[in-house]
Amino acid sequence: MPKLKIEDLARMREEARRATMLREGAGRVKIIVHLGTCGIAAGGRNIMAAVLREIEERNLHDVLVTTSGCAGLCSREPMMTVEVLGQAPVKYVDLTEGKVKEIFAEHVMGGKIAERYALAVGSERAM
Amino acid sequence: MITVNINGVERQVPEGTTILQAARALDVSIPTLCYHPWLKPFGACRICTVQVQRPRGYELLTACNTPCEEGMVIRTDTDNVRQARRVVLELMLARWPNVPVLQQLAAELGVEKPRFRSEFCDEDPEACILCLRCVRICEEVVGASAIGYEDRGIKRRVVTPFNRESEACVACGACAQVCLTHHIKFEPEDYRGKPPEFLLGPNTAIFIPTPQAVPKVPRIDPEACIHFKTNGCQKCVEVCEAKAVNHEMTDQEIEIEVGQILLATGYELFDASVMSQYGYGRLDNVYSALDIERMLNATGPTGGRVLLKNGQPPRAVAIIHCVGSRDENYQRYCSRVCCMYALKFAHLIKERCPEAEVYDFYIDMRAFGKGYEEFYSRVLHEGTNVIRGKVAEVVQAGWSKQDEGTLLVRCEDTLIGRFREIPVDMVILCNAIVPQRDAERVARLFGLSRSPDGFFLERHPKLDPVATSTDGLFVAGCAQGPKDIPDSVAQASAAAARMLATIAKGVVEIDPVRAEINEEFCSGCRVCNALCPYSAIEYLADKNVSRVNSALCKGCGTCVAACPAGAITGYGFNDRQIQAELEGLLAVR
Amino acid sequence: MPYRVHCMVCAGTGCVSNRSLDVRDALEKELRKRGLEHEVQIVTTGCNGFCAVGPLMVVQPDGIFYQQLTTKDVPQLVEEHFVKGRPVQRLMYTPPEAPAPIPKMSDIPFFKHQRLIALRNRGLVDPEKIEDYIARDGYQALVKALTQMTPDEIIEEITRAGLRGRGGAGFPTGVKWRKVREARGEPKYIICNGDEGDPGAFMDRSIFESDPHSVIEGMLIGARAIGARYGVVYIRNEYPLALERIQIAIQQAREYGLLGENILDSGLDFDISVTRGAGAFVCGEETALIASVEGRLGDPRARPPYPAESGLWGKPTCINNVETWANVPPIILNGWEWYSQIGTERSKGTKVFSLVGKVRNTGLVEVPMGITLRQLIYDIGGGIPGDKKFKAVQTGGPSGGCIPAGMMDQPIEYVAPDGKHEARDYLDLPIDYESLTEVGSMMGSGGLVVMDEDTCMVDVARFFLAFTQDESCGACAPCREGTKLMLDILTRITQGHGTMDDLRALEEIGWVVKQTSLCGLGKTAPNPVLTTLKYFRDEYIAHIEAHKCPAHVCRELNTYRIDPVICVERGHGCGVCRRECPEKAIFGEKNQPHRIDTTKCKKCGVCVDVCHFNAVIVE
Amino acid sequence: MKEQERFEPRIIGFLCNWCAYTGADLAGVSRMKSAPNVRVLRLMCSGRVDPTFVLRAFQLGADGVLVAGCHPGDCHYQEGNYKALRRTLLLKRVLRQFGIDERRLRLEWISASEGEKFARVANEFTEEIRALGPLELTAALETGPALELEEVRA
Repeated sequence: MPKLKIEDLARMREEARRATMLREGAGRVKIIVHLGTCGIAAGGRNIMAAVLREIEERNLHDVLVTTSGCAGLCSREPMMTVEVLGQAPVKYVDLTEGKVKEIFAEHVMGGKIAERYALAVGSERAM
Repeated sequence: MITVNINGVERQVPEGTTILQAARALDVSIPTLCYHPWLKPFGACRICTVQVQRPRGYELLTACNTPCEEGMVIRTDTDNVRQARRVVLELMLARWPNVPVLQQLAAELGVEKPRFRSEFCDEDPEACILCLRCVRICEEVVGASAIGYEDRGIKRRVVTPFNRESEACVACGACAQVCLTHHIKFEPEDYRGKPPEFLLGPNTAIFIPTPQAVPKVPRIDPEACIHFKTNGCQKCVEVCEAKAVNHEMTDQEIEIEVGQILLATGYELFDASVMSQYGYGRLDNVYSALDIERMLNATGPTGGRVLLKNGQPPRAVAIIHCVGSRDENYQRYCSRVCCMYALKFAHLIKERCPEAEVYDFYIDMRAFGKGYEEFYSRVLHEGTNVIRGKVAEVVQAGWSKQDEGTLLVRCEDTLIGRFREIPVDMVILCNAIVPQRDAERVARLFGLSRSPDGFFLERHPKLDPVATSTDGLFVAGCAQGPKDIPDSVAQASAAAARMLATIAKGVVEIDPVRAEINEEFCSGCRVCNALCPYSAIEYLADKNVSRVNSALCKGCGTCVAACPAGAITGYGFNDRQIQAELEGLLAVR
Repeated sequence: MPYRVHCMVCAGTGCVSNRSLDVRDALEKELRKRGLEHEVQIVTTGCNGFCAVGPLMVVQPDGIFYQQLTTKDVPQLVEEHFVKGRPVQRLMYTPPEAPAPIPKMSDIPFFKHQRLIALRNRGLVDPEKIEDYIARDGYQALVKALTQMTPDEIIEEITRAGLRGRGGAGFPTGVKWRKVREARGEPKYIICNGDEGDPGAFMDRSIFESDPHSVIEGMLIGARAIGARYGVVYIRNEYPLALERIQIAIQQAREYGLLGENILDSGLDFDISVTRGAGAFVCGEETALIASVEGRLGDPRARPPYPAESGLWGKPTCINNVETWANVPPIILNGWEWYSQIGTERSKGTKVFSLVGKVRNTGLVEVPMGITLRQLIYDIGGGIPGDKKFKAVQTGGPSGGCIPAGMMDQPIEYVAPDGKHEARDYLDLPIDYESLTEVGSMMGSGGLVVMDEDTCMVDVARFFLAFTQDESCGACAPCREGTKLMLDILTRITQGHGTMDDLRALEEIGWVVKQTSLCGLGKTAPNPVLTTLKYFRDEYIAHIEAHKCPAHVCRELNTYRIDPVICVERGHGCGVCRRECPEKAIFGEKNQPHRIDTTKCKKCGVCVDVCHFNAVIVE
Repeated sequence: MKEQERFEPRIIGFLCNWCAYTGADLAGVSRMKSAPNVRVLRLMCSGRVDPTFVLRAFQLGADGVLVAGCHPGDCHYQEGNYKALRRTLLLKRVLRQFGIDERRLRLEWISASEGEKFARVANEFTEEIRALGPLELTAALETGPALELEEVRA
């Protein structure tokens, strides 16, 4: 290891921020992928993978991804809820990997809800 | 300087003084146990506890190692202090009830009966009370660090490493000296090879050899002094006001230009152990004359009392003359002095042990000096048994109880013609007087020859007894032959007179006999230069001739005989004189 | 693939001994089986403090707290929580008398009342990875100290913050640093005292195991402030895991150039060496510790000179406790105002206590100074198990004292911060250095032993005194002889041979040992005895006069009797006790009441243990 | 040979002053009987004995020459006796050339205390010379055997 300079410390801190933010449960956006039995059956795992891929590509570290059980709408699976801090959570239904990409760009990054795929706004509190 | 208040008395003390030192300066008494002026304060016993006022109440501190601070208020006599010291002492008495130093302190502090008894109680009055003064002095002052302590808590003990004899110990006895309870003993075993009873004075490292020592000043014994072993200590340097102690001094060889030398190197006593029949060095209570001289001396090991090895006065003493003198196998000459000091011994032993029997074995009683014969008859009247006969041997008696420890002297009593065996407790041998062991070397050093008995040869036994064949070299006393004190003194005065005479004359006449080189004949071959033992002949390079330095030339004539050119004439013994002598000698048939 | 979940598996000594590492391995295998190993990261952390319910795991970011995990629970846990996202109720912590389990760690009362400064990173960082520490603002305080503050400013910051030594004496750290800085002599040393000899205290161990770098950073800042060239971490050899983690941390710090020459190009040269304690309690005392580091026999020496002027190798040395060093970085980073708001008027900041003894939630807690004993024992500790009555609490380990609960009617005078005099009973006493000393105990390292009615105070006093007596170095007479004599007296009392003037002797000897001993060990050894004598004198008298031990702990004083009614009705004279009694002192037939022959009875208590119907009465 | 005509050898004794001469004196003082044939010539040191003196002595009719000095190491002048030893050994060869029997020249170490030794040497030497008979030097000169150079050098 080369001898550290002060700047190196700062850089390392930034790099590791992602992990620690996650550990402290702090984040700007929270995405919940519903993986109840029906969700999984409907391909929820692929949606989860897609979401994670998006995060990786954009190298985000303030987006929290968790899973939850069945939301009750088995017919519209796979589903996910996107909740930007301070705004009402939005539930998206009948997702495909492509849709996930669009939602990510418009809502997660742009902050504008992708109406066309949204089912309902402001259902149960996720945060 | 800082001001402190001890028991109400204000006092200025230098920075860094401990409370104990300040108190002692005000002669306020504070008891101490593990404190020792030479050692760094350690604070093991806590007996020196005193009370120091604090903003919120008081604090009990140990006086020996707490430095004074500005404005400190100290009380050494409050109830708390007394109670603390008393209970600490009771705790120690619980463990070591019979240690005198603790009992004495208990009496002072008013502790009647110790209330507690520890499970590890040790009744021994000389128990170790773990004050660690010994360990500290060995490390801080002696610098040998030979002892330490092991284990912890109640099981702590002072030991040498691994409880084995420590090589680091320099046997200086410092630990024994500072031990409060004499738990550490120090016996000077066979010190420097001589049996302890014949030590010349105390065996501490710095001492005055004997009260009559000349000069009467202390001397350092490098073998016993710690400084030479561990480079530590030097307490003597600190305490000597005159700052006269200097460990760096060593024997120095001083060269003094002198005109005349008096050889008064004295004699040595014949080693009687060589004559095994007398058992000197083998049997107890067989002493040589010098040993008894030492014992009779008031400052000697026994303070003048005549004692056997077991400390009892003897019931019978045998004095044997001519041990090694007048003897074919050892010294054929008579040592002259033995008879008289033998009688002196008889007289003194009679005086100091009135009921003791004294037997004196002689061949011929030579009471030759002035008043000597009268002394001899007086000693006879005092009841000394005198037996004429050379003692054959001295053996250890002792097959029966009452013979225990006695000696049997076997001899033939020539006056009554019978063989006798006399039981005695002590035997005194009158050893012969023999030349000093290094007489050979000294003689050669001075170019002096020795008489057949080994003593230095005087120029003439009758006409010039104190001079030697070498001018300016004189001899006196036993170095020239056995003699007693009156004769030695007479000779010494004679020699001194002779020397002073020469000095008074102011001029030294040198012998006319010496060599001289005739420079015309000298061919500069330089044979004579290397020849001369006194290198009195120097070579003059410019004149290419040699020349004799008349002051150095002793006139031996060796060069005269060796000169190929016959250029050197020896005054007093020149060639023509010798030729004439030859002619004279051979002229008659 | 970035991780979305971090499983913080506790790897403190407590949990590791409960096989938390097996749980981790099972978890790893299960995740790989379910193909989740790239989404869920497993992190082994230091001790979280709640040792009573180990092995435990916290799932972040959800903050779900799982406890008493076994390898068998792992498949269900992975299935439910990680695959389906449904936390498993069964494995959560349910506080006593609480209706339902509490999922979130922050809501659990044991954690809620705590305030973490020294243990700020516990459970959140992997102690063996410096990156984790750096991620949580690690070494930022050092950067600030090196670049924006002069050594004097650092010392000023610590002084104004009011940080005091956490080793037990509570000496103001700022004052100590200033004295060492101004002392003459080079090089200067700083020492981290991790000897922690008190039985029942394990806060230093926990700090080393969960967050070793905070200690290193604290020492670096101290070195800068004092101008010290070398640092020594003195750690008990009985803490193998902590030793390993501090050595790894030091090695990593050296590799990153945070130890050695010209650290962070600031010109500071500083390095740390580790010295292992040889197991002597007395080596917790600073001068004995120095002797031990120098390789000499660990004996304390007289002071002055204090280590600040002449310590290690005769040079100025600053010795602080592990917890004290761990407090330094947060103070420097957040400033002294933030720190001085926490705690009481005279004792600032927080204190780590090891809550042990007769309390439900035994473990390690870091609480702000000023918290009351009641909060500590009941709110955090979860009260006394087995509905036994709370009797007393012992603070400060063998050097501390016992504080009774039962003195309700004799409240003590308490001066509140606003100067109002209040009457409070002991339990509501805010804990800080001065308050504990006033009631005869002391803060000490922070050991807090809760005792219930089944504890015999005389036996407790004897236990603690036996410890200090055995650990006495034996150099000074009062401690060496005094503790031994007091121990013999106490043993006699517990065997029923005590007399009344034994009590006076205990007080007298106790006073002398406390006043005149050379070092801290001796000065505090009598505290347990003196405080139990002061507050529980009646128990001593019971032992002496009535020859009875109220708590039935001192066996020689107990008498055993079988209740005939219970024996027959409930036990039908089963005879289990008759068979098990080693002395064959119990007689009786089937369905008949059994009887104990008191002459033969050796009072071993086996019958009490084997009887299922509690028919044996102990008086 | 009748009593009075018995050949009385004439022996010259070169005695060193410090040892040999004193030894001789001691012999006298101790009343030891020794042959009067040795006619004593005192020199400061045996080193002073010049080979020519010995030759001169033989020439003047001496039948034997005794040179007596201190024991090696005892010499009052340190090394005189060593020089005498060297010269005597060489001189013995020269005597052979002159046809003089080398036993007529004898070197002895006699210390001041060896009076008895001086007497013994004197008696022995006298008998030895008596056995050799008188030294007719002039006759020997003519008839003496001529020595080869090598023999001299050996």
